[in-house]
Amino acid sequence: MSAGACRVQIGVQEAPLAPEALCKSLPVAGAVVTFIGNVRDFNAAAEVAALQLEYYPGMTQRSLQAIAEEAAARWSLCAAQVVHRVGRIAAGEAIVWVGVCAAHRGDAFAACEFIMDALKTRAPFWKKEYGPAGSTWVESRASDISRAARWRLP
Amino acid sequence: MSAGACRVQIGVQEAPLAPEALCKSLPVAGAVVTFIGNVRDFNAAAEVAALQLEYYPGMTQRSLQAIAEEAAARWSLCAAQVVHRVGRIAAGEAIVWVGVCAAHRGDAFAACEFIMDALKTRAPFWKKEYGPAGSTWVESRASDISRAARWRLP
Amino acid sequence: MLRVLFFARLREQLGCEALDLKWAPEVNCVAALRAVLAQRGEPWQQALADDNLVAAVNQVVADAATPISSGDEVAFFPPVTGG
Amino acid sequence: MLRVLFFARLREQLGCEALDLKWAPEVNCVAALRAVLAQRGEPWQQALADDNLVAAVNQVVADAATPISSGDEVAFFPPVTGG
Repeated sequence: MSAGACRVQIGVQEAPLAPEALCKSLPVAGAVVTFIGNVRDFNAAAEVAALQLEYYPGMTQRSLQAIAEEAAARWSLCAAQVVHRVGRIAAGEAIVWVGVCAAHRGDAFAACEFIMDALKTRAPFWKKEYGPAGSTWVESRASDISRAARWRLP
Repeated sequence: MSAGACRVQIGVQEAPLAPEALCKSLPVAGAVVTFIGNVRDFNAAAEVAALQLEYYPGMTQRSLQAIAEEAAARWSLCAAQVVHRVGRIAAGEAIVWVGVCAAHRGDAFAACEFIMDALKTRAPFWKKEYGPAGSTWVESRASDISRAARWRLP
Repeated sequence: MLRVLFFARLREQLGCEALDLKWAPEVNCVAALRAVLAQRGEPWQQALADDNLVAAVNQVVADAATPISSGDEVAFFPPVTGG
Repeated sequence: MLRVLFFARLREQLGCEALDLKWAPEVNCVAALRAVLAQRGEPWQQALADDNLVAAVNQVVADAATPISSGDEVAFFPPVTGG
Protein backbone atom coordinates (compact mmCIF):
# COMPACT_ATOMS: atom_id res chain seq x y z
CA MET A 1 0.00 0.00 0.00
CA SER A 2 1.42 3.42 -0.91
CA ALA A 3 1.62 6.30 1.54
CA GLY A 4 -1.26 7.90 -0.34
CA ALA A 5 -3.61 5.10 0.66
CA CYS A 6 -2.82 5.64 4.35
CA ARG A 7 -5.07 7.91 6.39
CA VAL A 8 -2.75 10.29 8.28
CA GLN A 9 -4.31 12.41 11.02
CA ILE A 10 -2.59 14.44 13.70
CA GLY A 11 -3.83 16.68 16.46
CA VAL A 12 -2.61 18.91 19.27
CA GLN A 13 -5.14 19.78 21.94
CA GLU A 14 -5.56 21.15 25.47
CA ALA A 15 -8.63 19.01 26.14
CA PRO A 16 -8.11 15.61 27.79
CA LEU A 17 -7.53 12.74 25.38
CA ALA A 18 -10.36 10.26 24.91
CA PRO A 19 -8.58 7.01 23.96
CA GLU A 20 -11.84 5.05 23.54
CA ALA A 21 -13.22 7.56 21.02
CA LEU A 22 -9.84 7.74 19.28
CA CYS A 23 -9.72 3.94 18.97
CA LYS A 24 -13.18 3.98 17.43
CA SER A 25 -12.04 6.56 14.87
CA LEU A 26 -9.53 4.08 13.40
CA PRO A 27 -10.51 2.11 10.29
CA VAL A 28 -10.98 -1.65 10.67
CA ALA A 29 -7.80 -3.42 9.59
CA GLY A 30 -6.17 -6.80 10.19
CA ALA A 31 -3.84 -5.32 12.80
CA VAL A 32 -4.41 -2.29 15.03
CA VAL A 33 -1.68 -1.14 17.44
CA THR A 34 -2.25 1.76 19.81
CA PHE A 35 0.06 3.51 22.25
CA ILE A 36 -1.00 5.68 25.18
CA GLY A 37 1.56 7.64 27.18
CA ASN A 38 0.37 8.70 30.63
CA VAL A 39 1.93 11.16 33.09
CA ARG A 40 3.84 9.05 35.58
CA ASP A 41 3.62 10.18 39.17
CA PHE A 42 7.36 9.92 39.64
CA ASN A 43 10.30 10.89 37.45
CA ALA A 44 13.87 10.20 38.51
CA ALA A 45 13.58 10.98 42.24
CA ALA A 46 10.81 13.57 42.41
CA GLU A 47 7.11 13.02 42.89
CA VAL A 48 5.16 14.57 40.03
CA ALA A 49 1.67 15.99 40.59
CA ALA A 50 1.23 17.50 37.14
CA LEU A 51 3.01 18.48 33.95
CA GLN A 52 2.89 21.64 31.91
CA LEU A 53 3.44 20.85 28.23
CA GLU A 54 4.68 23.71 26.08
CA TYR A 55 4.66 23.47 22.28
CA TYR A 56 5.46 25.53 19.18
CA PRO A 57 2.13 26.27 17.47
CA GLY A 58 2.53 25.50 13.79
CA MET A 59 5.88 23.73 13.91
CA THR A 60 4.61 21.09 16.35
CA GLN A 61 1.75 20.12 14.03
CA ARG A 62 4.06 20.10 11.00
CA SER A 63 6.48 17.89 12.86
CA LEU A 64 3.81 15.36 13.87
CA GLN A 65 2.44 15.33 10.33
CA ALA A 66 5.93 14.71 8.92
CA ILE A 67 6.59 11.86 11.38
CA ALA A 68 3.25 10.16 10.60
CA GLU A 69 3.83 10.56 6.85
CA GLU A 70 7.32 9.11 7.18
CA ALA A 71 5.81 6.08 8.95
CA ALA A 72 3.22 5.74 6.16
CA ALA A 73 6.00 5.83 3.55
CA ARG A 74 8.18 3.26 5.36
CA TRP A 75 5.53 0.68 6.24
CA SER A 76 2.33 -0.59 4.58
CA LEU A 77 -0.31 1.14 6.67
CA CYS A 78 -4.02 1.90 6.38
CA ALA A 79 -3.95 4.63 9.02
CA ALA A 80 -1.51 6.52 11.25
CA GLN A 81 -3.02 8.88 13.81
CA VAL A 82 -1.29 10.91 16.52
CA VAL A 83 -2.91 13.17 19.11
CA HIS A 84 -0.77 15.03 21.65
CA ARG A 85 -2.04 16.99 24.59
CA VAL A 86 -0.57 20.36 25.64
CA GLY A 87 -1.02 22.64 28.65
CA ARG A 88 -1.51 21.38 32.18
CA ILE A 89 -1.88 17.60 32.58
CA ALA A 90 -2.36 15.86 35.93
CA ALA A 91 -0.52 12.70 36.98
CA GLY A 92 -2.27 9.64 35.56
CA GLU A 93 -3.73 11.50 32.59
CA ALA A 94 -2.78 10.72 29.00
CA ILE A 95 -0.24 12.91 27.19
CA VAL A 96 -0.15 11.21 23.83
CA TRP A 97 -2.14 8.68 21.83
CA VAL A 98 -0.89 6.93 18.68
CA GLY A 99 -3.02 4.57 16.59
CA VAL A 100 -1.70 2.60 13.62
CA CYS A 101 -3.66 0.23 11.36
CA ALA A 102 -2.15 -2.19 8.87
CA ALA A 103 -2.94 -5.42 7.10
CA HIS A 104 -0.04 -7.11 8.92
CA ARG A 105 0.92 -6.75 12.56
CA GLY A 106 4.67 -6.36 11.91
CA ASP A 107 4.02 -3.11 10.03
CA ALA A 108 1.63 -1.82 12.69
CA PHE A 109 3.99 -2.52 15.61
CA ALA A 110 7.05 -1.06 13.88
CA ALA A 111 5.28 2.08 12.67
CA CYS A 112 3.69 2.79 16.07
CA GLU A 113 7.00 2.42 17.90
CA PHE A 114 8.81 4.49 15.25
CA ILE A 115 6.27 7.31 15.60
CA MET A 116 6.74 7.42 19.38
CA ASP A 117 10.54 7.31 19.15
CA ALA A 118 10.59 10.05 16.51
CA LEU A 119 8.09 12.19 18.41
CA LYS A 120 10.20 12.00 21.58
CA THR A 121 13.28 13.37 19.85
CA ARG A 122 11.92 15.54 17.02
CA ALA A 123 8.55 17.04 17.86
CA PRO A 124 8.73 20.42 19.64
CA PHE A 125 7.16 19.72 23.03
CA TRP A 126 8.71 20.59 26.38
CA LYS A 127 7.62 19.15 29.71
CA LYS A 128 7.76 21.02 32.99
CA GLU A 129 7.06 18.92 36.07
CA TYR A 130 5.24 20.26 39.11
CA GLY A 131 5.83 18.47 42.41
CA PRO A 132 6.06 19.24 46.13
CA ALA A 133 9.49 20.83 45.59
CA GLY A 134 8.33 23.22 42.87
CA SER A 135 8.68 23.01 39.11
CA THR A 136 11.52 21.78 36.90
CA TRP A 137 12.01 21.40 33.17
CA VAL A 138 12.44 17.78 32.15
CA GLU A 139 15.85 17.02 30.64
CA SER A 140 16.01 15.14 27.35
CA ARG A 141 17.08 11.54 27.81
CA ALA A 142 19.97 9.74 26.16
CA SER A 143 17.83 6.59 25.99
CA ASP A 144 15.26 8.41 23.83
CA ILE A 145 17.98 9.59 21.48
CA SER A 146 19.45 6.10 21.09
CA ARG A 147 15.98 4.56 20.61
CA ALA A 148 15.26 7.05 17.81
CA ALA A 149 18.63 6.34 16.18
CA ARG A 150 17.64 2.68 15.69
CA TRP A 151 15.27 3.75 12.90
CA ARG A 152 17.89 5.61 10.85
CA LEU A 153 17.96 4.36 7.28
CA PRO A 154 21.34 3.38 5.83
CA MET B 1 9.59 -5.04 38.54
CA SER B 2 9.31 -8.78 39.11
CA ALA B 3 6.79 -10.94 37.29
CA GLY B 4 4.85 -11.12 40.54
CA ALA B 5 4.09 -7.41 40.42
CA CYS B 6 2.58 -7.73 36.96
CA ARG B 7 -1.15 -8.26 36.61
CA VAL B 8 -1.61 -11.17 34.20
CA GLN B 9 -5.12 -11.81 32.89
CA ILE B 10 -6.22 -14.03 30.04
CA GLY B 11 -9.58 -14.94 28.61
CA VAL B 12 -11.18 -17.07 25.91
CA GLN B 13 -14.75 -16.18 24.97
CA GLU B 14 -17.44 -16.65 22.35
CA ALA B 15 -18.90 -13.19 22.94
CA PRO B 16 -17.64 -10.32 20.76
CA LEU B 17 -14.61 -8.49 22.16
CA ALA B 18 -15.19 -5.01 23.57
CA PRO B 19 -11.82 -3.25 23.07
CA GLU B 20 -12.98 -0.01 24.73
CA ALA B 21 -13.99 -1.81 27.93
CA LEU B 22 -10.80 -3.91 27.81
CA CYS B 23 -8.66 -0.76 27.47
CA LYS B 24 -10.41 0.72 30.50
CA SER B 25 -9.64 -2.42 32.50
CA LEU B 26 -5.88 -1.78 32.20
CA PRO B 27 -4.09 -0.04 35.07
CA VAL B 28 -2.71 3.46 34.45
CA ALA B 29 0.98 3.24 33.57
CA GLY B 30 3.53 5.39 31.77
CA ALA B 31 3.19 3.32 28.60
CA VAL B 32 0.18 1.34 27.40
CA VAL B 33 0.38 -0.66 24.15
CA THR B 34 -2.64 -2.52 22.80
CA PHE B 35 -3.06 -4.81 19.83
CA ILE B 36 -6.32 -5.73 18.13
CA GLY B 37 -6.45 -8.40 15.44
CA ASN B 38 -9.52 -8.23 13.20
CA VAL B 39 -10.82 -10.78 10.69
CA ARG B 40 -9.66 -9.59 7.29
CA ASP B 41 -12.13 -9.97 4.45
CA PHE B 42 -9.55 -11.56 2.21
CA ASN B 43 -6.84 -14.16 2.79
CA ALA B 44 -4.43 -15.16 0.06
CA ALA B 45 -6.84 -15.20 -2.91
CA ALA B 46 -10.21 -16.02 -1.33
CA GLU B 47 -12.83 -13.65 -0.03
CA VAL B 48 -13.60 -14.38 3.62
CA ALA B 49 -17.08 -13.77 5.05
CA ALA B 50 -16.46 -15.31 8.46
CA LEU B 51 -14.12 -17.48 10.48
CA GLN B 52 -14.78 -20.41 12.76
CA LEU B 53 -12.20 -20.51 15.55
CA GLU B 54 -11.68 -23.88 17.21
CA TYR B 55 -9.71 -24.19 20.45
CA TYR B 56 -8.66 -26.77 23.04
CA PRO B 57 -10.57 -25.97 26.25
CA GLY B 58 -8.09 -26.02 29.10
CA MET B 59 -4.87 -26.16 27.10
CA THR B 60 -5.67 -22.94 25.23
CA GLN B 61 -6.12 -21.00 28.48
CA ARG B 62 -2.95 -22.56 29.96
CA SER B 63 -1.03 -21.62 26.87
CA LEU B 64 -2.19 -17.98 26.91
CA GLN B 65 -1.41 -17.78 30.63
CA ALA B 66 2.09 -19.19 30.06
CA ILE B 67 2.78 -16.74 27.21
CA ALA B 68 1.62 -13.72 29.25
CA GLU B 69 3.67 -14.88 32.26
CA GLU B 70 6.72 -15.33 30.06
CA ALA B 71 6.29 -11.75 28.84
CA ALA B 72 5.99 -10.56 32.45
CA ALA B 73 9.20 -12.39 33.35
CA ARG B 74 11.18 -11.03 30.38
CA TRP B 75 10.12 -7.38 30.54
CA SER B 76 9.26 -4.95 33.34
CA LEU B 77 5.48 -4.82 33.09
CA CYS B 78 2.59 -3.65 35.25
CA ALA B 79 -0.02 -5.65 33.32
CA ALA B 80 -0.30 -8.17 30.50
CA GLN B 81 -3.81 -9.07 29.36
CA VAL B 82 -4.91 -11.27 26.47
CA VAL B 83 -8.46 -12.04 25.37
CA HIS B 84 -9.09 -14.34 22.39
CA ARG B 85 -12.41 -14.96 20.77
CA VAL B 86 -13.57 -18.43 19.63
CA GLY B 87 -16.50 -19.75 17.61
CA ARG B 88 -17.93 -17.93 14.60
CA ILE B 89 -16.50 -14.47 13.90
CA ALA B 90 -17.63 -12.28 11.00
CA ALA B 91 -15.24 -10.34 8.73
CA GLY B 92 -14.29 -7.04 10.35
CA GLU B 93 -14.81 -8.32 13.91
CA ALA B 94 -11.98 -8.62 16.43
CA ILE B 95 -10.37 -12.03 17.05
CA VAL B 96 -7.81 -11.08 19.67
CA TRP B 97 -7.00 -8.21 22.00
CA VAL B 98 -3.69 -7.77 23.85
CA GLY B 99 -3.02 -4.98 26.35
CA VAL B 100 0.36 -4.38 27.99
CA CYS B 101 1.24 -1.69 30.55
CA ALA B 102 4.75 -0.73 31.62
CA ALA B 103 6.68 2.18 33.05
CA HIS B 104 8.69 2.42 29.82
CA ARG B 105 7.42 2.14 26.28
CA GLY B 106 10.23 -0.13 25.06
CA ASP B 107 9.07 -2.86 27.45
CA ALA B 108 5.41 -2.40 26.52
CA PHE B 109 6.01 -2.56 22.75
CA ALA B 110 8.33 -5.58 22.95
CA ALA B 111 6.08 -7.55 25.31
CA CYS B 112 2.93 -6.89 23.27
CA GLU B 113 4.59 -7.96 20.02
CA PHE B 114 6.15 -11.00 21.72
CA ILE B 115 2.74 -12.09 23.06
CA MET B 116 1.18 -11.90 19.58
CA ASP B 117 4.07 -13.71 17.92
CA ALA B 118 4.03 -16.46 20.57
CA LEU B 119 0.24 -16.77 20.46
CA LYS B 120 0.29 -17.21 16.66
CA THR B 121 2.67 -20.16 16.86
CA ARG B 122 2.00 -21.74 20.27
CA ALA B 123 -1.57 -21.22 21.42
CA PRO B 124 -3.99 -23.96 20.30
CA PHE B 125 -6.42 -22.12 18.04
CA TRP B 126 -7.39 -23.17 14.54
CA LYS B 127 -9.08 -20.95 11.98
CA LYS B 128 -11.51 -22.18 9.36
CA GLU B 129 -12.46 -19.61 6.76
CA TYR B 130 -15.93 -19.42 5.21
CA GLY B 131 -16.23 -17.74 1.82
CA PRO B 132 -18.26 -17.99 -1.39
CA ALA B 133 -16.32 -21.15 -2.35
CA GLY B 134 -17.03 -22.98 0.91
CA SER B 135 -14.84 -23.50 3.94
CA THR B 136 -11.11 -24.17 4.28
CA TRP B 137 -8.74 -24.60 7.20
CA VAL B 138 -6.13 -21.85 7.34
CA GLU B 139 -2.58 -23.12 6.88
CA SER B 140 0.09 -22.02 9.35
CA ARG B 141 2.40 -19.41 7.89
CA ALA B 142 6.18 -19.54 7.64
CA SER B 143 6.30 -15.80 8.37
CA ASP B 144 4.61 -16.37 11.73
CA ILE B 145 7.12 -19.06 12.62
CA SER B 146 10.09 -16.85 11.73
CA ARG B 147 8.61 -13.89 13.62
CA ALA B 148 8.24 -16.04 16.73
CA ALA B 149 11.80 -17.34 16.37
CA ARG B 150 13.15 -13.79 16.76
CA TRP B 151 12.30 -13.94 20.48
CA ARG B 152 14.24 -17.12 21.21
CA LEU B 153 16.65 -16.60 24.08
CA PRO B 154 20.26 -17.62 23.51
CA MET C 1 -7.73 -45.47 30.41
CA LEU C 2 -6.38 -42.85 28.04
CA ARG C 3 -8.41 -39.90 26.81
CA VAL C 4 -7.35 -39.02 23.24
CA LEU C 5 -8.50 -35.79 21.57
CA PHE C 6 -8.30 -34.58 17.96
CA PHE C 7 -8.75 -31.03 16.72
CA ALA C 8 -9.46 -29.00 13.60
CA ARG C 9 -8.62 -30.55 10.22
CA LEU C 10 -7.45 -33.79 11.87
CA ARG C 11 -10.75 -34.07 13.79
CA GLU C 12 -12.62 -33.73 10.49
CA GLN C 13 -10.38 -36.21 8.66
CA LEU C 14 -10.91 -38.81 11.37
CA GLY C 15 -14.56 -37.97 11.94
CA CYS C 16 -13.64 -38.25 15.61
CA GLU C 17 -13.05 -35.64 18.27
CA ALA C 18 -12.39 -37.82 21.31
CA LEU C 19 -11.63 -41.45 22.04
CA ASP C 20 -11.30 -43.37 25.30
CA LEU C 21 -8.67 -46.10 24.92
CA LYS C 22 -7.72 -48.82 27.33
CA TRP C 23 -4.15 -48.11 28.36
CA ALA C 24 -1.64 -50.94 27.84
CA PRO C 25 1.99 -51.06 29.02
CA GLU C 26 3.26 -50.98 25.43
CA VAL C 27 1.51 -47.62 24.81
CA ASN C 28 4.23 -45.95 26.87
CA CYS C 29 4.99 -42.87 24.76
CA VAL C 30 3.44 -40.55 22.16
CA ALA C 31 5.02 -42.43 19.24
CA ALA C 32 3.64 -45.74 20.51
CA LEU C 33 0.12 -44.32 20.86
CA ARG C 34 0.32 -42.82 17.39
CA ALA C 35 1.34 -46.19 15.94
CA VAL C 36 -1.55 -47.93 17.72
CA LEU C 37 -4.01 -45.39 16.36
CA ALA C 38 -2.62 -45.70 12.81
CA GLN C 39 -3.39 -49.43 12.96
CA ARG C 40 -7.10 -48.60 12.93
CA GLY C 41 -6.83 -48.46 9.11
CA GLU C 42 -8.04 -45.56 6.93
CA PRO C 43 -8.57 -42.69 7.42
CA TRP C 44 -6.43 -43.08 10.57
CA GLN C 45 -3.28 -44.34 8.96
CA GLN C 46 -3.02 -41.55 6.40
CA ALA C 47 -4.18 -38.73 8.66
CA LEU C 48 -1.73 -39.66 11.44
CA ALA C 49 1.15 -39.95 8.97
CA ASP C 50 1.21 -36.14 8.62
CA ASP C 51 4.64 -35.01 9.88
CA ASN C 52 3.31 -31.59 10.86
CA LEU C 53 0.91 -32.92 13.49
CA VAL C 54 1.51 -31.67 17.01
CA ALA C 55 0.93 -33.80 20.12
CA ALA C 56 0.17 -32.67 23.66
CA VAL C 57 0.19 -34.79 26.82
CA ASN C 58 -1.92 -33.44 29.66
CA GLN C 59 -2.26 -30.15 27.78
CA VAL C 60 1.49 -29.58 27.37
CA VAL C 61 3.14 -29.86 23.94
CA ALA C 62 4.96 -33.18 23.70
CA ASP C 63 7.32 -34.97 21.34
CA ALA C 64 7.45 -38.54 20.08
CA ALA C 65 9.33 -39.76 23.18
CA THR C 66 7.12 -38.08 25.79
CA PRO C 67 5.93 -40.80 28.22
CA ILE C 68 2.25 -41.69 28.52
CA SER C 69 0.64 -43.28 31.59
CA SER C 70 -2.83 -44.47 32.38
CA GLY C 71 -5.18 -41.55 33.06
CA ASP C 72 -3.37 -39.15 30.73
CA GLU C 73 -5.08 -36.86 28.26
CA VAL C 74 -3.33 -36.94 24.90
CA ALA C 75 -4.20 -34.64 21.99
CA PHE C 76 -3.18 -34.56 18.34
CA PHE C 77 -3.71 -31.47 16.17
CA PRO C 78 -2.41 -29.56 13.13
CA PRO C 79 -0.10 -26.52 13.51
CA VAL C 80 -1.97 -23.69 15.24
CA THR C 81 -3.38 -20.71 13.33
CA GLY C 82 -4.95 -18.40 15.92
CA GLY C 83 -4.79 -14.65 16.41
CA MET D 1 11.92 42.18 9.86
CA LEU D 2 12.69 38.89 11.60
CA ARG D 3 10.37 37.19 14.05
CA VAL D 4 12.42 35.40 16.74
CA LEU D 5 10.80 32.95 19.17
CA PHE D 6 12.07 31.30 22.36
CA PHE D 7 10.58 28.28 24.10
CA ALA D 8 10.59 26.44 27.43
CA ARG D 9 13.60 26.86 29.72
CA LEU D 10 15.25 29.31 27.29
CA ARG D 11 12.11 31.46 27.20
CA GLU D 12 12.18 31.62 31.00
CA GLN D 13 15.92 32.34 31.18
CA LEU D 14 15.53 35.24 28.73
CA GLY D 15 12.22 36.43 30.15
CA CYS D 16 11.21 36.73 26.49
CA GLU D 17 9.05 34.62 24.26
CA ALA D 18 9.14 36.61 21.02
CA LEU D 19 11.14 39.44 19.53
CA ASP D 20 10.75 41.40 16.29
CA LEU D 21 14.19 42.35 14.97
CA LYS D 22 15.03 44.56 12.06
CA TRP D 23 16.76 42.34 9.53
CA ALA D 24 20.23 43.43 8.39
CA PRO D 25 22.33 41.90 5.58
CA GLU D 26 24.97 40.68 8.05
CA VAL D 27 22.33 38.59 9.89
CA ASN D 28 22.42 36.11 7.00
CA CYS D 29 22.46 32.80 8.86
CA VAL D 30 21.44 31.20 12.17
CA ALA D 31 24.95 31.58 13.66
CA ALA D 32 25.00 35.29 12.82
CA LEU D 33 21.59 35.87 14.41
CA ARG D 34 22.66 33.98 17.50
CA ALA D 35 25.79 36.14 17.80
CA VAL D 36 23.74 39.33 17.45
CA LEU D 37 21.33 38.17 20.17
CA ALA D 38 24.21 37.21 22.50
CA GLN D 39 25.48 40.83 22.25
CA ARG D 40 22.41 41.95 24.21
CA GLY D 41 24.38 41.14 27.39
CA GLU D 42 23.11 38.96 30.24
CA PRO D 43 21.07 36.81 30.47
CA TRP D 44 21.26 36.56 26.66
CA GLN D 45 24.95 35.85 26.33
CA GLN D 46 24.99 32.95 28.76
CA ALA D 47 21.63 31.44 27.78
CA LEU D 48 22.50 31.42 24.07
CA ALA D 49 25.92 29.88 24.74
CA ASP D 50 24.22 26.53 25.52
CA ASP D 51 25.50 24.05 22.92
CA ASN D 52 22.37 21.94 23.20
CA LEU D 53 20.02 24.64 21.91
CA VAL D 54 18.12 23.80 18.75
CA ALA D 55 17.28 26.38 16.08
CA ALA D 56 14.44 26.31 13.55
CA VAL D 57 13.96 28.58 10.53
CA ASN D 58 10.39 28.89 9.30
CA GLN D 59 9.44 25.95 11.52
CA VAL D 60 12.03 23.56 10.13
CA VAL D 61 15.02 22.48 12.23
CA ALA D 62 18.11 24.39 11.10
CA ASP D 63 21.82 24.38 11.74
CA ALA D 64 24.32 27.18 12.27
CA ALA D 65 24.77 27.76 8.53
CA THR D 66 21.08 27.79 7.58
CA PRO D 67 20.42 31.07 5.70
CA ILE D 68 18.07 33.69 7.11
CA SER D 69 16.23 36.31 5.05
CA SER D 70 13.95 39.16 5.92
CA GLY D 71 10.48 37.94 6.86
CA ASP D 72 11.71 34.63 8.30
CA GLU D 73 10.52 33.15 11.58
CA VAL D 74 13.46 31.85 13.63
CA ALA D 75 13.10 29.91 16.86
CA PHE D 76 15.57 28.78 19.52
CA PHE D 77 14.71 26.10 22.05
CA PRO D 78 16.15 23.36 24.29
CA PRO D 79 16.09 19.67 23.26
CA VAL D 80 12.51 18.44 23.05
CA THR D 81 10.92 16.32 25.79
CA GLY D 82 7.40 15.49 24.64
CA GLY D 83 5.38 12.30 24.65
